[in-house]
Amino acid sequence: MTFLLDVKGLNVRFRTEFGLVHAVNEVSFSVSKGETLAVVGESGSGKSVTALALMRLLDRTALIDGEASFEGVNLFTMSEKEMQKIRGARIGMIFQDPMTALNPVFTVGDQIAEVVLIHRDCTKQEAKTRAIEMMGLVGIPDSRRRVDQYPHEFSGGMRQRAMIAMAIANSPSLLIADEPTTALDVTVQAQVMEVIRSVQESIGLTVMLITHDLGLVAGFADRIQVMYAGQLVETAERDRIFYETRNPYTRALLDSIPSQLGVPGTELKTIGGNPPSLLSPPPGCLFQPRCVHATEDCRMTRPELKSVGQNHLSRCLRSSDLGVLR
Amino acid sequence: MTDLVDVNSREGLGAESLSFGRLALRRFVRHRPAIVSLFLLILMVLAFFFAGRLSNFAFDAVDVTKRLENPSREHPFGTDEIGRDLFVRTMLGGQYSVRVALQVSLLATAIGTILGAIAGYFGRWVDTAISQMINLILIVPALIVLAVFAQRFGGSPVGLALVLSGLLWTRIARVVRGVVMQYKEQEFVLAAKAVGAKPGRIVARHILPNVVGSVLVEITLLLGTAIVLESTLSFLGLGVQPPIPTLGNLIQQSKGAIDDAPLRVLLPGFFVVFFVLFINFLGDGLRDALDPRSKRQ
Amino acid sequence: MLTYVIRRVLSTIPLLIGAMYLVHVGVSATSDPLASLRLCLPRCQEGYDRVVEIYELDRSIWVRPFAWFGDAIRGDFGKSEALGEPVGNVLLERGLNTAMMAIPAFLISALLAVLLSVYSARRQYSKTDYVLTGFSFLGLALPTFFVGLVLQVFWGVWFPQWTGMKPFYTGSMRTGSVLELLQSITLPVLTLVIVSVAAESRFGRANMLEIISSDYVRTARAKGLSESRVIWKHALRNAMIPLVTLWALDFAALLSGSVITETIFSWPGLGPAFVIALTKPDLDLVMGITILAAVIAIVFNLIADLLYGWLDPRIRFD
Amino acid sequence: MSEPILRIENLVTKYPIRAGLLRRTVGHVHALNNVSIDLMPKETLGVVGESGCGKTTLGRSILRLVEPDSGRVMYGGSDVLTANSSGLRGLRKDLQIVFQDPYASLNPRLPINEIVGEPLAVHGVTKAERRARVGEILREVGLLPEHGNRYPHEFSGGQRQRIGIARALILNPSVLILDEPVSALDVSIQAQILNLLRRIQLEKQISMIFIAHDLSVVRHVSDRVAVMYLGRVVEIGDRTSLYENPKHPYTASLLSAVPLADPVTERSRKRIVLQGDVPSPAHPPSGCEFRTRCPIAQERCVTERPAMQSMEGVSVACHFPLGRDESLVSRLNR
Amino acid sequence: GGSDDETGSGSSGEGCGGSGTLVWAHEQEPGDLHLDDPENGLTITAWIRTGMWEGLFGVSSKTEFYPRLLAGEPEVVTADDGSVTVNYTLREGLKWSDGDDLTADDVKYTYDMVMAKDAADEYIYLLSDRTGLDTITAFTVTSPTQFSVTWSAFFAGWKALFGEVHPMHVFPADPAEAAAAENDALRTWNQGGTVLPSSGPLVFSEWNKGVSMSLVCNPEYHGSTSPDAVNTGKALVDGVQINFVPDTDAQINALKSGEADIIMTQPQLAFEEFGTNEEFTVASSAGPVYEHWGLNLFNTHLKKPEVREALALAMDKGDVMEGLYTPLFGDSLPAEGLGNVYWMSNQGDYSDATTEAGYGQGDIAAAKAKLESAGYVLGDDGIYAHPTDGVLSLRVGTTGGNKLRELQQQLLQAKFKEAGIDIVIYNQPGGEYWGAQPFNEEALKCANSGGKEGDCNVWDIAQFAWVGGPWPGGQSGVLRTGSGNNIYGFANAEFDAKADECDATIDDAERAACYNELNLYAVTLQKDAQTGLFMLPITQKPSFYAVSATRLASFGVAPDANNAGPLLNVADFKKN
Ligand SMILES: Nc1ncnc2c1ncn2[C@@H]1O[C@H](COP(=O)(O)OP(=O)(O)OP(=O)(O)O)[C@@H](O)[C@H]1O
Ligand SMILES: Nc1ncnc2c1ncn2[C@@H]1O[C@H](COP(=O)(O)OP(=O)(O)OP(=O)(O)O)[C@@H](O)[C@H]1O
Ligand SMILES: [Mg+2]
Ligand SMILES: [Mg+2]
Repeated sequence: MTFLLDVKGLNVRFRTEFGLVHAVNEVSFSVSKGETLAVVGESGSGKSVTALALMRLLDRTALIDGEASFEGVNLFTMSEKEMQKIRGARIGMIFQDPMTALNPVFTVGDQIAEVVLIHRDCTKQEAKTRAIEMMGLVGIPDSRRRVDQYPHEFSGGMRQRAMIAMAIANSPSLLIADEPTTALDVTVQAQVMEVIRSVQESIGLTVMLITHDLGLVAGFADRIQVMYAGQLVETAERDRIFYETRNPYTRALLDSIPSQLGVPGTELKTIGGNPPSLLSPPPGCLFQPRCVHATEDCRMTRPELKSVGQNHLSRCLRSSDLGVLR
Repeated sequence: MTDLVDVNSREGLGAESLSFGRLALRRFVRHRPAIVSLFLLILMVLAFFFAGRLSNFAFDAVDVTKRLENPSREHPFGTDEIGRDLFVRTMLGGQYSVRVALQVSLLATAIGTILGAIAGYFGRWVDTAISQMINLILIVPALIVLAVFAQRFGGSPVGLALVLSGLLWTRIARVVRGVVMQYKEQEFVLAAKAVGAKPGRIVARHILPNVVGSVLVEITLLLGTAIVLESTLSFLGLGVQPPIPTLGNLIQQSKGAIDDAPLRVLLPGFFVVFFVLFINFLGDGLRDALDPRSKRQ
Repeated sequence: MLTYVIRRVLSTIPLLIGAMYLVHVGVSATSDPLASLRLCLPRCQEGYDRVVEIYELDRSIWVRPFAWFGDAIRGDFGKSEALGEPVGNVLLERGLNTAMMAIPAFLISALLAVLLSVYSARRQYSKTDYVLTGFSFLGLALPTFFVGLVLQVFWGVWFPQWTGMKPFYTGSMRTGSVLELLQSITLPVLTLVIVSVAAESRFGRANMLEIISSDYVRTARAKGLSESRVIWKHALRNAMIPLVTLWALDFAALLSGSVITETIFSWPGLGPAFVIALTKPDLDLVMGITILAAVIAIVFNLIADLLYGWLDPRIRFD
Repeated sequence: MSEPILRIENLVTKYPIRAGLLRRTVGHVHALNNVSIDLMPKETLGVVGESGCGKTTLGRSILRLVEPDSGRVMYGGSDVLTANSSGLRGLRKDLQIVFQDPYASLNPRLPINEIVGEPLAVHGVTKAERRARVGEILREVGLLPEHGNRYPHEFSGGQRQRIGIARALILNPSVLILDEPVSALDVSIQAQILNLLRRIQLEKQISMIFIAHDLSVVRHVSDRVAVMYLGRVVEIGDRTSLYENPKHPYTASLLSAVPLADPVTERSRKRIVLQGDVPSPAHPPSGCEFRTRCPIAQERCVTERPAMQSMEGVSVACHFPLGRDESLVSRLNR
Repeated sequence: GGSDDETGSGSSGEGCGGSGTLVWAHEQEPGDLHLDDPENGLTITAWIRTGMWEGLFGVSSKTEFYPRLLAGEPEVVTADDGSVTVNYTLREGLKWSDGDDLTADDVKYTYDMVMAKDAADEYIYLLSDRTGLDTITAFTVTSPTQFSVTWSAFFAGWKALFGEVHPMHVFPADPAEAAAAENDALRTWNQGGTVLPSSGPLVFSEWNKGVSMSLVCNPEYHGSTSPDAVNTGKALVDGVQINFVPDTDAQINALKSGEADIIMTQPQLAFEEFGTNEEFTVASSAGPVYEHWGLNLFNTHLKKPEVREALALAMDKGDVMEGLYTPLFGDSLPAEGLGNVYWMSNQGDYSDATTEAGYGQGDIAAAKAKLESAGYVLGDDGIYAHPTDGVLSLRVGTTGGNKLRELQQQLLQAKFKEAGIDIVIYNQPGGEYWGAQPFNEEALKCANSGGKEGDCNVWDIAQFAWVGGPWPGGQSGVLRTGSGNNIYGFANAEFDAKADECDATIDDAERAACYNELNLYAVTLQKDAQTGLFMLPITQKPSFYAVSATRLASFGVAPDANNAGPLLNVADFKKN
């Protein structure tokens, strides 16, 4: 099977005034064409850094190593010029905060048309026409008028739609959506997810959806990948993650959600403590201090990502002896 | 309860507790240009205040038989037109310049902080009144203000400091006003209000300490500006009157000699330029240290 | 937007009047137009009386400004006693000379400031950044008169001594030919540029740094734009917004005469006229120059605001 | 039924919009429009609504951190809104608030002792006593007394929120207003805080107004829930009836938009995606504010603002409320 | 002077110039060519006019009158009624630059215009002042070169009158109209579009405001009779361009960089360098401006004669001269400085009462003794203090910004410190000083009331520069009781009577002796032991030129005692 994106051994470290921050450690994963991969994890678990590393958009303090082959080329070894041809053309990306992600001084139309203009051989007029078309596609009403408006004249949801329009204007094969709805209200979140879904269907997009909201991916993702402290801890088909997780962290995460299906007013299950420091990660399992299943062994031995079923990997020393966690 | 408290696992921090100030200090210490500048500044100021005492000459001891001498062992910086020792005069000049600059920054900071904080915190007509006052000072050309007031009061170092602060407080006031306006909407200020704290307490405990950073940076700029302005005023004949030396009037007095006795101009000039240069580096370091977003490697 | 302009202009009128009043009183209180005449009394009784009459010195200094206002409102700004011409003419002639120097100086330093701040910001904490920072701090530390005199000695005395060539005039405005004008304008413009580019590029660098790390610049990169397009199109336009205010103020200050530079290079602009007016004292000319400077300051502040609004569509004027 | 501990009656809070030559006020953002809510002793009242609907303004108006324009906030027989400054200070002992942003709500320059002890200092408690009480309260919120010497930046978001809660609790208030206390936190941390709040409520018998935009969280902690839209309460009632059988189409669509962490349910759900954005509160629509996005709006909704009406233990402001066991989907399919 | 032969030879019509334009960099620019500002009267406007309009008498570098337009010394006749008539004869062949003859009628015209009724109110101050002219009872023109003037009583300053003669032929005949026309013409140096004709070596050419003014040589010039002129008496340069360079250091740079040929700025350090540099020539001389300290007679300390005398004794003019002036100016100034408030040290009738009294020589011991005799006790800080009047600290003030003067003050300050007198330099720039201090209303009230009213401690000591002239009587008015200029508070009826007598004395030698006696009141306690000695003369201010030796072949300028600027002696300039 060939993958659209195949990441092997990705490490990202940041040089900071306090020392090296190990933001992403030995992350390997792959995305097949047409599928929706969700990356979930708590804040600081390295979701965004992974995405930005793939796009090579991290600043100069980041040290990246690993391999990322996308459509058969290694993203990390190509020149900056070649990378520019991929960004916005082959891979589109949308960000968390639609309020700040659009340049306030250019019209929305200009910003969408620009991405068309630089990647395609077309006139300004054609680019603008394309922009209007894309705005229509993502459900911005009255796009002919709104194409000339500035971002501040758009609501948050509309801005995120504009971002999507921009990201897919060149019909990329991969869309990386980094928490596209976190800043939005539920009703608008529903709208935006709807847009992504329909766009995905209409142009056959592969989507890598980054989020911390497990609820959001329940109805959306094909495959889910859980990150913790810069590591991939579990990856599997969606339902397996929800119903047959083999990883204590995933389990704890699922349990801590006050669900509408749960009993209100009861004590929630929590994950005690805080994620570990990424500056000097302790030996052993990184989740061990917070894990209810931890043993002495977990403190000393760093677990590997192991296959625990079909297309199901989990990083836990006790994966096999704990079985499916409920 | 099951909550597990583990403070020591927080990112990047050991058991040692660091206040915001200490953290900033740590960042500052890593700013090499700023630290070097601070060190040199201290050396310079020490020299200004003590080196003059090593000399056998008084700053105003005239000896017309020793006019315009070149640097020698006896007179390390040479002598001036009426035979006064330039080393002592330069050191004392530095002392007066630094004093003027310090007084200016102290006074301007006090006025600017108080008025800026009042304007920013109370808003409405108080703000309008103070802002208009600031605008008033800003639209009148600085030189008029300086010329008018320096003529009358600028002859003594203290008078000059008063005049300069009267002009320069606006900058601080604007900065403070901006920061206060930004902070007074902050939730921690609302929190203080919510527990019934009075405005005085809120401003003094919650707002002003947060203004310190920006003001500190402004003060360094102010110090530099004051020293440069002092010398510019001397150029126009409005500065401190003789025989009291300041770096400014020392340069002014010898600027004509730049062609044939460049050292005479360059020595006091050196002190002005490097003092301001170091002050600026210091300010830069402070700004970086106090900026939470700073990303220095 | 028109209402905004009107509101701004209207709101500055009391300010302007207040400023004029204070300057009038301040200058009256601290200077004595009769100084030299007193020394030649009783021979100069008539001149003395005349000066008393011109400046209404027999009235309290608190009411004197009103007479001046009265005339000023009718467009009569008085006559410059020092320069022997109506104040209006002086302002026009001198103002044009000042502008001749201020405009190129402004344009060059603005351009340089942009280039330097972009360069410095993109290579933050690099050696070049440190060197540029050092130079701009040096620019901030050098008193203008010092820069001016050094340039003058260098190009007027030392360079000709070494090379036998004298490419620039070191004083006086010469307008005989374009070449002469260039030769005489270069050094004063250079002085102004050295002094103002420092502050502008520092400010620009700080802005640029902030913007380079903003979300929308990341978005621009994610679109696959080349680095230069990201910087020169997306970042710069935003970085210019706060710079515009600084520029407007700097330019206003330049236009109201750079006293030091013009004096050193004997440039017949508003700066030296102002010094003459102050030392004379020539109250009407002081007032004229002040009002011009204040109006320029107000106008350029307004222009800055409007430019701000033009550059930043989030700002709306109503 | 007992007397409410806090009665909010017809609360109106407007923010002026200034424009024109003289910066005259040309209009108002009606952040709160005739909001009336009763808070019962020991109950937790959840307030939900989309961004900008006036939740924060409500919380702050109650404490007069913003000045309401009209209405009453009755507490212990007196009106908070007309209290003089010393009276207000007394009332603020009893009414406390926890803020949304755990980063912005703690003064970065002060150690935790000072932050948490400030309410005591303001109310004239001696230093020694303050120390003891702070240590105690820190322990209660799950921190250690020795943490008191540390500074806010040394704490994680969840811990900071605990500190904010400690500050609000130290005066032993009887009403606690929580303005989105968990929305800035990760789920795992959020659960810790929710548990803490639950325990505090049980132990201290405090009445709470819990503001949030996350319906699941509100459901988890609240006894009663108020749903706000554009500065008005559109539906208020006890949790079970409101969640199981929403009457207001807005409540119903809000609930339907919330994703559920259960793929099976998710797959079978019929979701109603509201169209459009929330209108600007400066120019609210005529009649029923929700009509522009309401899937079941009719002529009448344009002209006539629906009044609050009680039905089945719930109050709802809608001309065409959903009936018992009627869902929005079924209404639409009808 | 070598030019005496030229006198009267009337070598008119012969070409002038030929050696290029002389560039003079100067800090001041005139407002116009009026003498309306008394300050201008001393400086740039007067300097420019000196090169263009000659008068009956000129003033030499020795501060003596010499016949300029006159063929020789005129004849003075005294009548029985006390009236005095002077018979003047003009040089032959005098011409205006436009070729018209300059005749006695031009002199009469100048007088009529100044005296015209309307002009008195409106314009007269623009042209000159009327003192001395207003006592003229008759003005008779007897031939184109001869005229006589009668005064009702002798006017001591008669030679100073008609310092300029104006060209009648370009102005209206009616004196009042003429005054109006001149008033306008002087704004632009133009009369109806044509340049005003000159009688001096230069003609106005062009004025580029703010930048420069150009003058060209007068082809009709009749030659200079100045005893200081060394060549033919005709301008050798084609013209003079005055570049207005406000900053003195910029002037020096201009000279060094070849953008100027001559500067006459206030003495700077650089002048010593010029003096030793072969490329430059410097010249200096004692000018007619002299510096002195004026004492406030009602100041707490200064009202004690002993204190004033102690100041006079401690004053060290030699220090100033040798320490400061000699290195800068060489021996061209008298080393002992000035000692008379009526005469300058380079004038023949000068008597130095100060030195005679033992003042001005830095006699520290004597000064201390004087102070102690007045009850002052030396404090620990080395400064005297009076048991009731406090520390002997005196402020000396002047208009700041004059570097030489400031150095002088600092020198003296150091000297006085040795004598236990604390001197605080209290200068204020611009026009501020006079009004704020000596001429402060309260201070004047004190002076005029003999210390009974007003505030007597507004100022202590003022450093002044009086402008002297060949006619010494000018200052007598100032010191008279109640004169508006008498800031010292000096009031002495005996002095006033003596001053009247001096002013009316015709014989030069007698008059000088009389003024020398008046001087004793001002600078010693000899004549008035209580209120005498209220002026401490210091020195004459030097006039100073630096020129580029490489660009000027001959540089014959004697820095003129008239302080008239380089244009007076433009005849002596020759460009390489
Ligand atoms: N430029 C940087 N310099 C230093 N550390 C960084 C940098 N960017 C990210 N990090 C660190 O890397 C870690 C991972 O960050 P990342 O942004 O990928 O988290 P995330 O999973 O996207 O979280 P969130 O849900 O908050 O967006 C964090 O601990 C963060 O502090
Ligand atoms: N200081 C203010 N001036 C003007 N308008 C304001 C101000 N504060 C809030 N508003 C407006 O009032 C309305 C209600 O705001 P509020 O903050 O109460 O909403 P919220 O429900 O808390 O929203 P969020 O979920 O975003 O916190 C919004 O439209 C907001 O824009
Ligand atoms: Mg992220
Ligand atoms: Mg809110």
